[in-house]
Amino acid sequence: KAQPKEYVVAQSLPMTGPFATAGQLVSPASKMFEAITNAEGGIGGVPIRVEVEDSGYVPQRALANYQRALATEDNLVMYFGDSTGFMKLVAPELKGKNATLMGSTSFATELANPEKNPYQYVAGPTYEDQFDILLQNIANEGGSTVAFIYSNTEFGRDPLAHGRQKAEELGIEVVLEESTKAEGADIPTHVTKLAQSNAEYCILQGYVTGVWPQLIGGARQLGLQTKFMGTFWGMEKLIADRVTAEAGPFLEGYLGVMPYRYSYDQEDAPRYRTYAAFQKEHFAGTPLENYMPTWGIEALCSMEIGLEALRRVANKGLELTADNAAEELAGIQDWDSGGFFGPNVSMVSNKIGTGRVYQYSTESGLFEPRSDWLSV
Amino acid sequence: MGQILQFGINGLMSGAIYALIAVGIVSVFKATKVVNFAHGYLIMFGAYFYFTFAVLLPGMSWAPAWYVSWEPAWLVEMKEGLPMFSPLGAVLDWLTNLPRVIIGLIGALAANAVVGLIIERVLMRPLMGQSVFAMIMVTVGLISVMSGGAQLIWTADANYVPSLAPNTPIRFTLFDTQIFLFGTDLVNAVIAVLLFGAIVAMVQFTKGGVAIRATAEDQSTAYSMGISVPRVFARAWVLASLTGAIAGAILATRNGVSPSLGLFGFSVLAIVLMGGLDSYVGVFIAALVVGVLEAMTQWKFGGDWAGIVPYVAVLLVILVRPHGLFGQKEVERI
Amino acid sequence: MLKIEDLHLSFGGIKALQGISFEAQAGEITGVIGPNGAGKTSLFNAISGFYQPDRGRVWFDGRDITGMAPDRRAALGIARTFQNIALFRGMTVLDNIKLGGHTRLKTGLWGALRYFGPAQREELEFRRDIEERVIDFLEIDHIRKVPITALPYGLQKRVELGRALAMRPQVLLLDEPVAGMNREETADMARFILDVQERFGTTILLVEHDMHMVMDICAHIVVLNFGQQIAEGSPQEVSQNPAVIEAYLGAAA
Amino acid sequence: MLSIENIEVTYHHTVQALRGLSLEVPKGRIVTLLGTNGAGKTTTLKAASNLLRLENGEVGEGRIRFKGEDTRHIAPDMLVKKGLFHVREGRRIFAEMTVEDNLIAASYALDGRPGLKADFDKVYDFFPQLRERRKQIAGYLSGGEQQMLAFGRAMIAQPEMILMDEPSLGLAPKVVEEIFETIRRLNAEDGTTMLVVEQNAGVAFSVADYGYIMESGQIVMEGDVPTLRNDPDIQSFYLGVGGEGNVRQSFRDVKHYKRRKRWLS
Amino acid sequence: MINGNLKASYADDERVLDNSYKKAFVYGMMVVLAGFAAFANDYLILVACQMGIMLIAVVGLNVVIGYTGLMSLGHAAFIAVGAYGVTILHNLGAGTVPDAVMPFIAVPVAVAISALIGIVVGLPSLRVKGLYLAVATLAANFIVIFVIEQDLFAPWTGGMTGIETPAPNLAGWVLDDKREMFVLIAVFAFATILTVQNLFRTRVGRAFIAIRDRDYSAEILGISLLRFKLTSFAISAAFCGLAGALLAYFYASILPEQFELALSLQLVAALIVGGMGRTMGPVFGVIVIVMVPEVIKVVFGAVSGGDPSVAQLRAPLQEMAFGFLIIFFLMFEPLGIVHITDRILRALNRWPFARG
Ligand SMILES: Nc1ncnc2c1ncn2[C@@H]1O[C@H](COP(=O)(O)OP(=O)(O)OP(=O)(O)O)[C@@H](O)[C@H]1O
Ligand SMILES: Nc1ncnc2c1ncn2[C@@H]1O[C@H](COP(=O)(O)OP(=O)(O)OP(=O)(O)O)[C@@H](O)[C@H]1O
Ligand SMILES: [Mg+2]
Ligand SMILES: [Mg+2]
Repeated sequence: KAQPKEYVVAQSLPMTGPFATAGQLVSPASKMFEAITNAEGGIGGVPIRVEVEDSGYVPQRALANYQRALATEDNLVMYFGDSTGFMKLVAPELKGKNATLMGSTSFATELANPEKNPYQYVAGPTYEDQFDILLQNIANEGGSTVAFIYSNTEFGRDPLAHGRQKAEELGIEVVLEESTKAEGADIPTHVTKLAQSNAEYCILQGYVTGVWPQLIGGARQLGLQTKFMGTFWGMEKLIADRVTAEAGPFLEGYLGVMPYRYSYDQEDAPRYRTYAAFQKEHFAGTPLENYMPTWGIEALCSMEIGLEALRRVANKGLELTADNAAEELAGIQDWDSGGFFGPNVSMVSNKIGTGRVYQYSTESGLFEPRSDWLSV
Repeated sequence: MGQILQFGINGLMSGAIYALIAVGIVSVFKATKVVNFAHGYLIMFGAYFYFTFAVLLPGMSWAPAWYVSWEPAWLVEMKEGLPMFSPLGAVLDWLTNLPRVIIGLIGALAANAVVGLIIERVLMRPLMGQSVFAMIMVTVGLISVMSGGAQLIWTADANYVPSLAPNTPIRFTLFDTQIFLFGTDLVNAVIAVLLFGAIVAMVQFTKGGVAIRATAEDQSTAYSMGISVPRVFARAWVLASLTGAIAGAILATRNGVSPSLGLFGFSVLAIVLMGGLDSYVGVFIAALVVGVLEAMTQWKFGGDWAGIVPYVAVLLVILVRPHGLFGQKEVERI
Repeated sequence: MLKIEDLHLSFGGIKALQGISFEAQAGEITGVIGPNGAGKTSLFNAISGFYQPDRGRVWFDGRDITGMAPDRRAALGIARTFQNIALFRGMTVLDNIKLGGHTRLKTGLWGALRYFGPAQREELEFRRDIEERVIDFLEIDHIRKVPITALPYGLQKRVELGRALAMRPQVLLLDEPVAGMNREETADMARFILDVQERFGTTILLVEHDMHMVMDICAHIVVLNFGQQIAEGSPQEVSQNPAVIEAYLGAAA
Repeated sequence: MLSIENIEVTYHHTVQALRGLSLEVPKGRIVTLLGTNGAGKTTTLKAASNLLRLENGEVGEGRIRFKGEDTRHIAPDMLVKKGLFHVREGRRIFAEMTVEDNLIAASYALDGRPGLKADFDKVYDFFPQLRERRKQIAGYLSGGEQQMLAFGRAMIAQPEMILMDEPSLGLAPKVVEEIFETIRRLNAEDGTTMLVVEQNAGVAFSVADYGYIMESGQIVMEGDVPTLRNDPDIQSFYLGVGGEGNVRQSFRDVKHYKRRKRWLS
Repeated sequence: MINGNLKASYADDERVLDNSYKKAFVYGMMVVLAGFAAFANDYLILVACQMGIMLIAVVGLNVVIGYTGLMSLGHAAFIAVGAYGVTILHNLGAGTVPDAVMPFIAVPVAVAISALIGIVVGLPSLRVKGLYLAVATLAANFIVIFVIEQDLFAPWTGGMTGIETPAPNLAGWVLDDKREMFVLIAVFAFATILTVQNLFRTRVGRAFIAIRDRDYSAEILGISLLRFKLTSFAISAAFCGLAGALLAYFYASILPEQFELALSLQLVAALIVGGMGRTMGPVFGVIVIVMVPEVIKVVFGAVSGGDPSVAQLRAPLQEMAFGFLIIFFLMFEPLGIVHITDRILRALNRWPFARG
């Protein structure tokens, strides 16, 4: 059969809406991915084209984008979605000719479920895994009480039940479980409750740009000694820096789990160096010149994994169907990610259960490693 | 017991701010029979203007030093060696920010007033004397226009602003439970209540009151009584946007600035109807009640439940008292 | 036909009606006159079930309807027009008049949703009826499809009468039907009212401040003042009555 | 005082209500404007008091002058303050406000005019019912009481000129006389100029000096009252006298098929 | 007045398509749609389906707002009830009831439930008017969504994470393809419009309008406010429920947030733009409300050429356009698009006798 003249990788990104910052920094990264991939021979010699659509972080819009892509692009080989909501909305649609290999910004536990749908995968540890890593870390540091504060969204609730039981295993007492509005939460009340629970550690889940900084700020002003921890979406340097700049050094000592290296940690990360070179050249004068935000890293990692799977299909000389791709994806073992992750990693039930604890320092404005690479 | 007190106080403090937001809705309604569904977004604009004048502009390269921060020698040396986040530190930080805070507030008031005037002049006045329903639905359309506009101008990311008052924590023990309060929240609440009182006094106890009610009821007849209807309209909207600006600034300091601030408008709308669209007293009470209820729910059930408190409350009240706690008679049918 | 018995009605302090009793003879035009605020409209409201009287009864051909809801009374055949026109401004003349027939039609929700079949048959039957009995009768066939808002006041009054007639009323309450009309239009309206009485033998209660008309067309007149009934009788008697002249007519009579 | 020079009025850019209408109200006089329904009387008054715009109507051709000043660009409220008060058709009281507040609202017309203060007692003396109900919500007043209130507002405003739209609407005969008595008095004592739109030509003529008759947007006849009184058409169509030997014919004798006379056509 | 349609009998006069242009338009539409179903590309079908579903909902909304004059800002709630209704019923019935008959049970039941909830939400309308009602319905919307999201009901509703929906199997015909769904939706859309049209040729419909214009005198005419206000709410809720049911069938899964205030406002906007209280209002309204963002999208793609820094302006602009659309019509064409088409029709009618 004839080789198509190009393969299409389509994305829904929140170019607008609450996570616009993320989307707007990721979309150039996608262009970079396109360029670099094609420079390296595309997929089995066929170049790829990356199409970015705005979703405004509204699942239905993302769904519409996907359906449009399906209807208009004949060689759609990989899709990158931008919310757990979308991934779940679209999952049942991924059947027969409507199926596509699909990564996303989400670490939702449900997505790592090859039986239910083999096409979607998580480019790192699920939120539950991330909670495990954090709780493990607390245990190691000899902590005994923890509070969970989470946004009242499926994103916020995802790992709770699991975290509760894990904490119990580790003999850590969960002294407070507080749900807040995702935006515009009633900070004083939440902080008061935290204060009254006087937990040593507090894990924040389900926030990106809002709420968690105010919570931490409030706690600090009340003079609480609680140590705050976050998961992937609470670990972005740019946000941390902005908070520090606009509201003060609240985040000193803030801890969190992050599956990947930060982009400034490049010695053992050849892939990062490739990116860095490209960024220097093409993104001069933008925030991306010397730094790739965690969101970009995540998207890149997700696409690299998908690409890996697709290339394996191509190398076998098979057609790039979703099913072939899914099969190869599941087969990725002991893979050298080129530096995203410390060690070589494997796809276990469509996720990669590896990550590391970092701590933010307001002076350096950097997240610095606080643990070794942990796998769960 | 102490707990109840703690959350009661928190509730009252947010209730006061609801009241301040509500006053804008009530004022416009009293003068024009228009319920401004977009009031929350007017507030959002107020917040963004505060952010612009207190954070963005000082951040500019050309911003004069005195604007960016105020650091006289004595202040600097007082700061020396203070532990991070000490109460005194909070006060000093606030002093440093004072220029930005003041200019921010002034800027927000001015800019928001302009927005209010534009809305009145361009959207409301042409419909004057014609369909109230149209005016109300126009405000519904405004929701999209304003939230879209805000994203266009300021993008949608959350931002943080300096607080209006020193954020010294207040701690004391009551019924042997620790009570925690934030300095700024207390101050904000006080500001809100004072403003509310002032406005009510202004509208209620002046001959202006009659003109306002006359205008609301029948604009063309009010005209033929020698009442300057456009002026009444304009004043109401300016009043709304000014209170909106303050409320916006306060909300911004509490939750940061983001387009989602606009959503406050809806729960406050519920509060307003619960109190009775045209009754300041009723609305004030409703605001405090809802504030407290929310805090209590927050305490007992958590954030998600707190979210719908206003709506459940308004439904219950309306079923028993169709025109709210203190509402007058029939409202314009739309 | 319609019997009012010691009717009392008050709003807070204001006593709108204090012991009104009279009987409107079947097929006659009974006038109700009195100074402004005497309680005439209130009386009508009490009859059509809008206000509940504090005391007293309303009998509709031998049957006590005092406690009945307004729509039920309408169904019995009590129609009225309003002091200040209460037509449905959003609709055409035809639809307004059709509405009068609401209680006479049977179509239920399901029939209505289906329309074709019984509903349609009923509608067409009803249409024919009002065309002949109301629209032609009131000489408003030329404005059938005209929206109310586009009509001058005088015609609106006539349409309102038409809507009442569409109910096939046995009792018709007219509240100031010729207010704001000039002599000529008044004459027409008077003519129509008389025709209604002659042709359908409807019992009519008429509130009006135009004495010429009242005196000309009423068989019997009741006079109210401050909610009390100060006189009753034939036009001649009433117009001679000094109390009435003092309270109401003034030098004009 | 008020002069209207052949104005054209259209509503919603479609319905033409006035076609080149002109009339003149000299200072200190009472002029009456008669006409069938829909002739355009109310429209004329609304045009004079600049309220048309609020009903999406506009004065195309023509000019309106009040005290020599072109009113086109004077806001309605300013016109009132200059002394031109309009008693609207159909009462138009503020139904949700108390009787007293209705009067207070009218006192806005006084702002900016020197030496005048609202005199509520004068109104209450004139309409005792209103005094009893001063604290009552005006919407609950009876039709006639509302008419009284509307008139009372005009008295409060103490204007130099009143445009009066069907003041007798729905009033008891006695009150009608009284109202027209006051019109006469206001005119005689305060020298208030009046333009009175009436259906009840009889009473209108009893106070007016001069009259206009209009039909479908135009003046079809004018003259001083005595002349009008004796015009046979006026007698049959507005006064209802005529037929055999100038006696008022009973409504019972009126027949449908009586031909309707029209000045035009 | 000269015009193109003089009637021979009352029956003719009562007709809906009372002139050749309307007839032509309606029959034309049917043909066009048939062709569309056959030849349009997948994406157009997709958009058309969304339109059809929205149309049914707006027609329902029109009954309450446009004809009965009861303001509602919460009708998305009924759509939610319909959508979740069928889904839950399907899941409950799975196994016991054969799939081929399931829809014939699930849809009617779900619609009935919506109607019932409609009556409950409508209850305040007996005592509350205008704004109070608007906010009451708005509150109801928030509450319904809240209930759906509650963990307590999550086993049935799927809570916040949403739930998978079934593909309808109409007596063996499985509509798992959007194109097939389109046919189904189009049929239902036509049916609803026709039904409402008929409704307003009878006393029931007239009663609604009477209540809209001034309910107290409606009562004098023997119209029971209680009965008809609730009926009106029930009918419109039922239609929205139907729309919801189709929506559930159309998408492979649904999320609570699909049914939030934004959707309610969209419905109202469509109604305003199209023209309230008119049969064709919803049709035009929905077309505009759905198409305008699509058009902007296309145009923008053309000018921006995929440059992300420009592309990020699109969504806000779309949102603003949506708002301006509402405002524009309220200010310059309050009677909506139908009023424009009316004028055109009138002109056509009189032509060549006179100018419209
Ligand atoms: N709903 C109400 N609330 C309070 N007072 C009322 C109400 N309805 C009527 N009234 C009072 O009752 C009295 C009688 O009113 P009603 O309308 O019956 O007078 P009327 O005889 O119709 O006068 P008119 O000839 O001017 O219409 C009036 O003084 C009025 O103020
Ligand atoms: N707001 C309006 N919109 C459209 N047409 C109007 C409006 N007001 C009046 N008209 C039309 O203008 C014409 C004159 O109306 P107007 O009210 O001035 O007559 P009128 O002489 O006052 O009648 P009446 O004796 O009933 O008061 C009528 O044909 C009427 O239909
Ligand atoms: Mg009366
Ligand atoms: Mg008039």
